[in-house]
Amino acid sequence: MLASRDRHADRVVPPSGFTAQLTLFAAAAMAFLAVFALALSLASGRLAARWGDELARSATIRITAPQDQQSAQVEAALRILETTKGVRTARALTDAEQQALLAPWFGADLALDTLPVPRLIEVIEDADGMDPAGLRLRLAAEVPGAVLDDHSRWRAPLVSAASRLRTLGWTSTLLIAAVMAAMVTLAANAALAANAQVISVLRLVGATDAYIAQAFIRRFTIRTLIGASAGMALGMVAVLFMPGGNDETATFLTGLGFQGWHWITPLLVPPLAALVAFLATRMAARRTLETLT
Amino acid sequence: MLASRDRHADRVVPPSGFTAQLTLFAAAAMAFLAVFALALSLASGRLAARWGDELARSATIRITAPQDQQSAQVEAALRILETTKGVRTARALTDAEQQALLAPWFGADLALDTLPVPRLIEVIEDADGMDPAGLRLRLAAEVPGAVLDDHSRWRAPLVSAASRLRTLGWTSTLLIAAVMAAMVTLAANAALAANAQVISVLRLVGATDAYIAQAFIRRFTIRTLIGASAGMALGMVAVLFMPGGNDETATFLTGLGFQGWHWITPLLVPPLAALVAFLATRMAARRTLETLT
Amino acid sequence: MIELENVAYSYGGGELLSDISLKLAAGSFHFLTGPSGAGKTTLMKLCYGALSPTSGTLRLFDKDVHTLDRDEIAQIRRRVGVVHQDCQFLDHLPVKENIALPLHVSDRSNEAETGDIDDLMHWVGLTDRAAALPPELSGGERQRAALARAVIMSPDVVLADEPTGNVDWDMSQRLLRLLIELNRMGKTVLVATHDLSLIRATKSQVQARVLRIANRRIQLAGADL
Amino acid sequence: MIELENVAYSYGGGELLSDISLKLAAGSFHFLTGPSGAGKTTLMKLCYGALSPTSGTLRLFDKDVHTLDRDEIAQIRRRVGVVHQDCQFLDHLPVKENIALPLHVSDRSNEAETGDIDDLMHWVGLTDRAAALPPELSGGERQRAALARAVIMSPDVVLADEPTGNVDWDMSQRLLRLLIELNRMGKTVLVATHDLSLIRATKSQVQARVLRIANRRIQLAGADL
Ligand SMILES: Nc1ncnc2c1ncn2[C@@H]1O[C@H](COP(=O)(O)OP(=O)(O)OP(=O)(O)O)[C@@H](O)[C@H]1O
Ligand SMILES: Nc1ncnc2c1ncn2[C@@H]1O[C@H](COP(=O)(O)OP(=O)(O)OP(=O)(O)O)[C@@H](O)[C@H]1O
Ligand SMILES: [Mg+2]
Ligand SMILES: [Mg+2]
Repeated sequence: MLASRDRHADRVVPPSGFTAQLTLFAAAAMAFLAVFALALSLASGRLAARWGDELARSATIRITAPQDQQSAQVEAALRILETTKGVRTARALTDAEQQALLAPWFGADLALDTLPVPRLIEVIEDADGMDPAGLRLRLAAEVPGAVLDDHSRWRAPLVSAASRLRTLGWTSTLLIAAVMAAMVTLAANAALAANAQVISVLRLVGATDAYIAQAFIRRFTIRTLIGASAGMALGMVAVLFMPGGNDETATFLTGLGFQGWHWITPLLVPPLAALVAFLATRMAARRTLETLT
Repeated sequence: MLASRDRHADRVVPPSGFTAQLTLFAAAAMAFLAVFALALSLASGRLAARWGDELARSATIRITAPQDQQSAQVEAALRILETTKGVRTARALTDAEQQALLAPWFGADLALDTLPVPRLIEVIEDADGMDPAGLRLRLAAEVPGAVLDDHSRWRAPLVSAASRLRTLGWTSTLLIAAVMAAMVTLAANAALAANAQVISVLRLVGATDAYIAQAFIRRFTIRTLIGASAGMALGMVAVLFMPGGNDETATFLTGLGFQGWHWITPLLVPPLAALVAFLATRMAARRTLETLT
Repeated sequence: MIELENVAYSYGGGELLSDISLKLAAGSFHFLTGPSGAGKTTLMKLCYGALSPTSGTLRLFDKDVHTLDRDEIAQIRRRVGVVHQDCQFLDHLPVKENIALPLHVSDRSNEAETGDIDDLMHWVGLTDRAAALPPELSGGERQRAALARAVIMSPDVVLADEPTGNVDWDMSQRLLRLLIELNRMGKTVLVATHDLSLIRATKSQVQARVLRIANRRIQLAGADL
Repeated sequence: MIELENVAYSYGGGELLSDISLKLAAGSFHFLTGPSGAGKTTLMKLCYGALSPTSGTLRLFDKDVHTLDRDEIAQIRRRVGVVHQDCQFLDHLPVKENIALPLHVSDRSNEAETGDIDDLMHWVGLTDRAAALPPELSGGERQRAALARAVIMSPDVVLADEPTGNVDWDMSQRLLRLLIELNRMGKTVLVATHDLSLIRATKSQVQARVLRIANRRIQLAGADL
């Protein structure tokens, strides 16, 4: 009984037409763009988080000392670091690592011991961070050849750039979501306006507002859901086949890509679009109905 | 006479309604997004060009030699470079420049002459590029301590990443342009469908196809032009006030910004949108009219 | 059923109808005439709650229209069958489904499967056109479909606005017979028409009263017909 | 003016009109009757080029309709004034502009400023409603507006499909008088109607011939009226 009534309620709305296509297409296109913007936001968010975190949480200590005192000073510095609050790990770079760092200037075939190259200690801070000024004082007292570089020179611009990037990503996502909402709302309104005769005929033969609104709401919500799902699927395929989606540098440079649970976020786009369509159609239907007696 | 006829031809199309708002809004939103995508493409295009060019066109020669032979070998290398085809300029880095390069590892207070630091020669190639293999042979013969680093290690991934970035930018621009075209076309079609009665009344009282089509085409072209102009203006303002629009690193990281004549490109968006609207409406009007007698 | 007490109506300019007092009792048969633009359609719209009087009291099924909410008006529409002067349909559904529409929207879809609807379509001569879409109907066929749609629910009141404006004499007799039949079953009928010969022909078959709108008021036209 | 030779028409099913031969000469006055659904509107649509015959030859102003392109049909519409059975307007323009619409679309806007249109509106009794929008008109007012729109260009042929279906007797006499006046000025007139008393009343004033569609053919109804 109820099913047959619902089936008929669906039939009272004309099956198609340009406004229907418009709703489908607008939902699909906007979902597609939203997936891209989401990918951008999340990728840049990851990047921003990594830069912000890693840069803020790592420091380098450079120990310049006569060859014979070097290892002693390195050990002294490491001991100090072990007892420093806010340091998670600290370790001296191996010869190979230092060689790799210096290769651009001295060539790969450099023999480190022929040079008075300073030793480098990599310090990783924990979540609370350490107090660089205090550490500097302790190092100056006990390890005269040590210089602490807490990367603040590099950090400031990169952290601000990274957070700008994240802001940009979310701004575009919100922007596209807003455009989608507006487009779906307008398409629903246009479709209702195109169906003004249907609505007035139904009202005149004794249909209640709820029946009429329901018929349109269901139609548009489903249409938006279908459109947005198609757009989302296409968008995810496009992101997946984005060149360099795996390597993190490439991902950063091409700006896109999902990782881990982020793959779930685009799945939220169709239900949200459908919700917008539901609310928009309900409002539009109510408004249209109120002009009729 | 003609003006009065045109004024009347405009009046035969109902002044507004949701499909009109939809056309305006779709044009505006898509123009706004198009400006952003354009900014992204152009900025990444610039970046790609710079990386591709500069990296491909610069090389470094590292001369490791006993302290007393160094300047002689540098001069020899420079002489060779002067006669090498494809080299635009070549110069030895000054002490200050080398110190700056090494500062992260050795600290800013390094005295270069206490270290057997190699001398670096910066080579800038001209548009044709040079032959690295040939140069290596000549250097090996005359300057035994010279090692040519043509940056190919760095160049390959960066150049490919940069060109990927450019591709992404243009792909999104094209994508948004296509969405705009489709949206404007559908909105025009929806509006024509909503005005089916107007069209048939006009046809029945003896209006020619050209008259009817004209009335709609003008309306929709103007509407799209207005919408797209508004969207473009908003987009340009948004890009202008984008944080860090000046500094090139920040511009790269936030991905956006116009420079120089690129500021003109967004101005092309509204005319192109209007052209799409013109063609779409004309096609839609013709098709609608053909169903009437 | 329908009671107007000193009702006036105005579309915004001057008053179109003034001081109308009228009672459509259960089982009565009324004709409504008057020159074009006198307000016949307006009066009908008042009677099915599409307009509310600008002053006076209008009671539909013993309820004041001003106190009715939208759902109550929808309920009243199910008890009042209306043939509109410009009959409109759902253009994408075939004629038969359009005629059954009042049943569907008021949860009585199962009745649409019974034979009643076929009988009715046969009576109004639309059996052949059952599967056509409304835009493919002729003017008279539309009016007949509208009449069929109005009576499919066997409503308590039938309001018909120029139901025979586009049909020939024989068909209009046939349609009137349907209304007379319903009236004999106890339904209240109000027919707006300017076709005086139709009124005359009907008066011989049923106790019909003729109302006339003139000078914004309603009068009982009597022997002068 | 309009010549049909063995014309047949079918909407896709069986033939609706068969073997119709008819000549509407300049200055003639014809009525067209027949039961509802017989094909009166269809025949009228053939006469203004909205439909093309499925077989036979139809000549409008001495040109075969099959050879006409769309712009030539538009030109013919300017010489043929049509009152449609379901009259439609531009709902966003006031009645007066709707009546002047044929002048505007055929580049004769300047005539819209002369007094002719006011005279015409006065004749059909719409002077008071000149500024109203079409959806605010009563059924009869719409028909009168449609008639005014059909004759505003003083066309060579006037085709009127049930022009009096919704107006009272006095007004229908008045409208017919307008058509008779035009006929006396040499215009060809074809009126589809099912109102036999209207035909009778007119026959006394003008040399009118009555055509009747029955069994898919057209007959000249004679003395039997
Ligand atoms: N929505 C409206 N707004 C303003 N005026 C209106 C509206 N609807 C009708 N009118 C005017 O009110 C008057 C009465 O209209 P109504 O439709 O009731 O007449 P009627 O008696 O049914 O005439 P007819 O026999 O021609 O159908 C007319 O002059 C009409 O123009
Ligand atoms: N577009 C169409 N497609 C299919 N059938 C149609 C179409 N238009 C009309 N018909 C059918 O053709 C027949 C004749 O229609 P037409 O409108 O010519 O009748 P009519 O003589 O004008 O009748 P009325 O007096 O009721 O207006 C009708 O049965 C109608 O249903
Ligand atoms: Mg009326
Ligand atoms: Mg007809």
